Amino acid sequence: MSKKTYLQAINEALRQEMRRDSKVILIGEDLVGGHGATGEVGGAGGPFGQMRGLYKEFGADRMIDTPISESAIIGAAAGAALTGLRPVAELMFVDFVGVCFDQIFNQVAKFRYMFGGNARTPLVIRATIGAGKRAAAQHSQTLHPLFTMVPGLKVAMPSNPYDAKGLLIQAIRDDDPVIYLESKSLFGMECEVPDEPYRIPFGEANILREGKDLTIVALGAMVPRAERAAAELAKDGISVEVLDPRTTSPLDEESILESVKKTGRLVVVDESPPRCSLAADIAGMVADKGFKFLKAPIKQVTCPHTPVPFAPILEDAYLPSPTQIEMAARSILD
Amino acid sequence: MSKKTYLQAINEALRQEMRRDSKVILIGEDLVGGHGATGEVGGAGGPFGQMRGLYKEFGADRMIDTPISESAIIGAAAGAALTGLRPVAELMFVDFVGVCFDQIFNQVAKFRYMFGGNARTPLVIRATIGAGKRAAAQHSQTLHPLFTMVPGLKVAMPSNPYDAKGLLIQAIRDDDPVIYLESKSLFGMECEVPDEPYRIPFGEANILREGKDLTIVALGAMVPRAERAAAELAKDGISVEVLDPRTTSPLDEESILESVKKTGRLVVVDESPPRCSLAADIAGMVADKGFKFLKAPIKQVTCPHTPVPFAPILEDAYLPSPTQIEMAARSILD
Amino acid sequence: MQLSRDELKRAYERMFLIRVFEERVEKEFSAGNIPGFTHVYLGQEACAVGVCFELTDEDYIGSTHRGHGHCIAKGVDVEGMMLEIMGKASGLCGGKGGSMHIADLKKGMLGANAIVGGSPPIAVGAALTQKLNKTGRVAVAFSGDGGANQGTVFEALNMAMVLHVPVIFVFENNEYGEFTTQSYACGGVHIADRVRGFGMPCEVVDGTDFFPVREAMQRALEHTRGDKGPYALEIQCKRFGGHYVGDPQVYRSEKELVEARAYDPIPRFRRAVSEAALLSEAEFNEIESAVQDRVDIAVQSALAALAPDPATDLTKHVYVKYA
Amino acid sequence: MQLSRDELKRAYERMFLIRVFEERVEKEFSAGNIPGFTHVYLGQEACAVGVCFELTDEDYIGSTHRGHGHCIAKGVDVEGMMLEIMGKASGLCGGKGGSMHIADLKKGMLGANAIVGGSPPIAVGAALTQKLNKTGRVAVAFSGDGGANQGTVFEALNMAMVLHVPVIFVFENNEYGEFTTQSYACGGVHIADRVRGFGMPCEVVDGTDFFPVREAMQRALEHTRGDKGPYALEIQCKRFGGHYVGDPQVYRSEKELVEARAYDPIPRFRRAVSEAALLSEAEFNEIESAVQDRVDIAVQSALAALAPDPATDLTKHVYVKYA
Ligand SMILES: Cc1ncc(C[n+]2csc(CCOP(=O)(O)OP(=O)(O)O)c2C)c(N)n1
Ligand SMILES: Cc1ncc(C[n+]2csc(CCOP(=O)(O)OP(=O)(O)O)c2C)c(N)n1
Ligand SMILES: [Mg+2]
Ligand SMILES: [Mg+2]
Repeated sequence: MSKKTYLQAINEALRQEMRRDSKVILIGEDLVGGHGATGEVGGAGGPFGQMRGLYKEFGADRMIDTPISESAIIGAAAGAALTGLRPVAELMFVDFVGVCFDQIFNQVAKFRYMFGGNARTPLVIRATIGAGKRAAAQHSQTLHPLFTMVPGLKVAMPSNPYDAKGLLIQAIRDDDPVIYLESKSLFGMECEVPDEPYRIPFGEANILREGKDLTIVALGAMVPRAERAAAELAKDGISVEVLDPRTTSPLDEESILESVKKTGRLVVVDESPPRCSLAADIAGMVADKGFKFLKAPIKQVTCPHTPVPFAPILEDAYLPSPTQIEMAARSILD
Repeated sequence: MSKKTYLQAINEALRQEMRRDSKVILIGEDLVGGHGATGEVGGAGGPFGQMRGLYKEFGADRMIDTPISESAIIGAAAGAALTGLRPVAELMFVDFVGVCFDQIFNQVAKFRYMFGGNARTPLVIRATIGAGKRAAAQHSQTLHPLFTMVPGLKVAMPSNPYDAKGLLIQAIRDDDPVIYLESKSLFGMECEVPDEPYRIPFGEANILREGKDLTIVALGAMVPRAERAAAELAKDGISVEVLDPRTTSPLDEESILESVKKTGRLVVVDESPPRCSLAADIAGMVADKGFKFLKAPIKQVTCPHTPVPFAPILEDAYLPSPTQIEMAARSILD
Repeated sequence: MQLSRDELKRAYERMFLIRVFEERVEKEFSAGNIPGFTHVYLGQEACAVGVCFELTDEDYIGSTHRGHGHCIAKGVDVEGMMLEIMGKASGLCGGKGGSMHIADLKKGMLGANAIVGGSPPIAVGAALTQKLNKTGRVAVAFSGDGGANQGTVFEALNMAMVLHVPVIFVFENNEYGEFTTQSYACGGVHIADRVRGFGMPCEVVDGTDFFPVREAMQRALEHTRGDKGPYALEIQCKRFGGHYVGDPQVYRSEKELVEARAYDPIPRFRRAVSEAALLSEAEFNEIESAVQDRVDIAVQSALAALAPDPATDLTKHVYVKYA
Repeated sequence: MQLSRDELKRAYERMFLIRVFEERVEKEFSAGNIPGFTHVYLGQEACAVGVCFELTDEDYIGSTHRGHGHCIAKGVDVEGMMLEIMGKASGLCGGKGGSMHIADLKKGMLGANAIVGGSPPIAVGAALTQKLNKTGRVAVAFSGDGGANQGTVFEALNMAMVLHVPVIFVFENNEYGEFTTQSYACGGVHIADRVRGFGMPCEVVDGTDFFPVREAMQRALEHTRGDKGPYALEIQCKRFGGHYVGDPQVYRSEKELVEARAYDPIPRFRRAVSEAALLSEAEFNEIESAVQDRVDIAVQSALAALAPDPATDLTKHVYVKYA
């Protein structure tokens, strides 16, 4: 056990799984870097550093740098998974999903069903998500709803280094295709992370804070914001439960309902525009299965129905803030 | 005024708009058909017949057949729209969106915002949707949530021939990018349709049946099913309001809330898997803004969280049936 | 020809099996026994059989919406296929896939694919597995001439070159993508030219004759198995019928349709082999009647078989395990 | 050279303006005045200026993530650009786009594009408008060597051929896509070969010299404006710096970085023009100091300018009208 950043936790999970199972390979753009050039090969460790040191240990056979061809990357990873490897493919930014979405939603997600249960596609697609880096409309999206809606995919969205490692190891050992979303804004976050490999099962929420007056459900980079709002509310004696589902598909409906049963009030925080969002998804689920527990309207705190703006002041206003979360909570407390 | 099918209504809208405005062009695969071949050019009128007779009248300059290259189709249409034309692009099946999603969600949807309001992209993307044709997992999806979630897009989903014509004309005259979704299973549906051009404004729901005990919201091919359920319930003296939002973005929240205010009970029917669906979206919205009107849980009747199966008996079970809708309604009536 | 009598028999049997199977699919479709959209392989039999002739069950193919011929050529059981195409529970995919999604992983058949251009990237991945596991096996990616315009296919070509994997791209140029000709939709003259632009060798082959297809494929296999990287074939052939079963084909003249039949690979094979006195008329007839019987049995069995049960089958097999 | 003195001045001014602008962007980025990711065009100035030299405001270009040079070459105002890159309300896109999304439709600049391969299909559409409206204008699609592996780009090439539209594809081969070389990522040797595979003429041009670029572009324009269909250029050039501003470039040796500078298009131009005695040292110096002033003013103005106001600007301009 030692303090590790979110980035280090990802790196460690990749390294340990690659050591454990020679079928695990990485494929994507500039995972290695420097092929054909005059300097160091593999020095950068990937565009954000998640692959630091891996090339030295695993070499070019298992760390596959590709052309800028996302459809071929995901398709090749899918075909490799279908025939016995356990590829971990990377989309440098989740925003690039648009050029390869067919391979994700029509191919890999549907193989097992279309082929009558005869296929197994143990594929992980890692992608970075989230705003806050002033990277503007095409490099700042979160897009988990896009994957959550697709039957056949699982979707993990770690909110801290501990979960980052445990969910990634689970994703790699999982026999179904998993979308693993890394929040760029959390890369530097630190916490205690066990040195040995461990898995966090999918579909099991994490209760970060117990409370009895109100439930806040948040995912990924919204979790620390929800916690800040909860801390603020606590100053006024309001007891808030903060719940992180950790995976959006499967979703731990039970824990959410359990919490709402206790508190009767729900705020869902989602880093995405509001329409057909995960916030709506959870609110809709609770409005059915948890209706009898509800003492107040369910509030959704999301980004606005706009692309992500570039200017820092606009981008800061774009993201759900602790204050907005707090206000939403107060609006449904008597 | 005369009886027209849904298909004829689409055809008439295209024809009338192409006559009215020479900037309107159609672009897609096999809209014409027969280029380079030995038989009749333009004889088929498109894979489903929506373009019947148009080639004769408008010729190859305005009816542009393309290679099987959806990214280039949507991209070219976007570029043409950005520079002064009003293209209507076709995706033969909405399922093909995966190979061109980038051009839709990162390009055309975001131009106006990214460019600070300096762009106008009057583009319509027509696509056929829906299950029931035994076309299996990659030719039967509905996918309106995929577009609804994207800021910058508008989404229309006509449920009858009258709406099909009025919404398509609005889509073509609209200055924003519009996704216009044609339900394959409604192509043969007939009703009275005015001969002259008319528009149906976006964001205005259609109340197909007034009622006071319960509201059913349904879209596209689910509307006739909701009506059948309502008729069945009426036999037991249950008064059901059936509401068709007609467009999912913008969504006529007001009419939905108005109706729920009156009935206190809501069932949302959606031809899509449940997660991050439009059903969830509407349920979530009402669980916030209409909470005080609600007398019972909000029920969502959707397809299961599976791809669309091929076997007729499975596909029939896949789609929300009038009986399922009726049962959902009964489950929240005392 | 350099083929043994057994090999010649096998080649003819496979081609004839495709022919009879597909004609029967048309018939059963018209009779209402086959739901949905179906694309048959009539006229192209020599392509699939020539390409798959030397492949084993451990070699992989990725197919297209027009996949029945590829399946049969790869040795997939026609009864399982007919069951699947009719949507029966005991079909190859439990009735969930249908004509456009037939797959048989045990036979190395990675699936028909209803998305044009969907298979080639996947085949590159199957080839990557062979490379990393040093199996000496290959993957074959089938595309049509229409598919040769889809971006995913170009990406797959380039990716295959960069990763240096044992994949063979087969472009079946039957002159049509749906209702539009290859000459209209394809910038440049030959698909082969664009393939070569990626530095990949590509042969243009007459696909109405089994022998040149098989020979080109032997060169392709020698190349890829010799770790020389990917290889491609543009196989020119004729689509006898419409794009889908039921297509009225207003875009093709009667004359063209008749002329296409002159390129029938099946009588051509029979004639050549007969003239060389390698197989007798009796032997051919025996193959044909055995094939007819097999297809008859497949159809009888499929017609009698049970449909899946929504209560148990609808939501099964979405995941291996969903928490 | 066949250029007037005024034209030579304009060419030098544009190239030098890009140089000074980009060096200043690096500086302001390091000073924390430019947020986000920024890719500069240093070393490639002759490409953009040569390509855009004869274009008017009614001709269109579609650009890439490395778009500042294309903007300036197309005549976009550097003050509006600097304002945008700094995220100011009065920037070209109201501060909403930033470096990776600068657009100026009035100047025929259809936008930088942060999706590799995003622009070429759009440029085909802009060319389609020119064809249908018979304007005699063209569209230019810029891509990098890395972008030349993206499926959308191949589709655009083929679509342009099939639709026979006046579009010119410009591939700026600066030898790198991010940290990976073109020689690794690109099956085949020349991008030009794959372009020609679509039947499109493609010239390979030295992009470290303004003159051959401009001449190739004149041939391209003659071709496309003469309704002979699309045309392409593979322009070979050097990326002086990292992929993005701040890239430590561990993958490039010091030696390579030094050698790249030997291909600097700006002194090369100045030397050639001076030797031919077409412009004097004084004239060059005058241009340079005017450019320096312009960039200084742009930066001063941008630093002083107001940021957008979230209350009014955050949700504005998503739609023309949203019911
Ligand atoms: C991405 C995509 N676009 C369009 C279609 C519709 N479609 C199905 S088959 C076909 C024609 C394919 O032509 P080709 O590749 O030549 O194959 P062939 O039918 O001749 O075997 C088209 C356009 C599709 N299935 N997928
Ligand atoms: C679809 C997509 N994939 C990957 C990226 C990340 N990315 C941004 S620039 C770049 C390299 C582009 O190389 P090239 O086309 O040669 O342009 P250059 O940077 O050399 O100007 C990559 C991989 C992206 N922006 N979009
Ligand atoms: Mg074809
Ligand atoms: Mg480059």
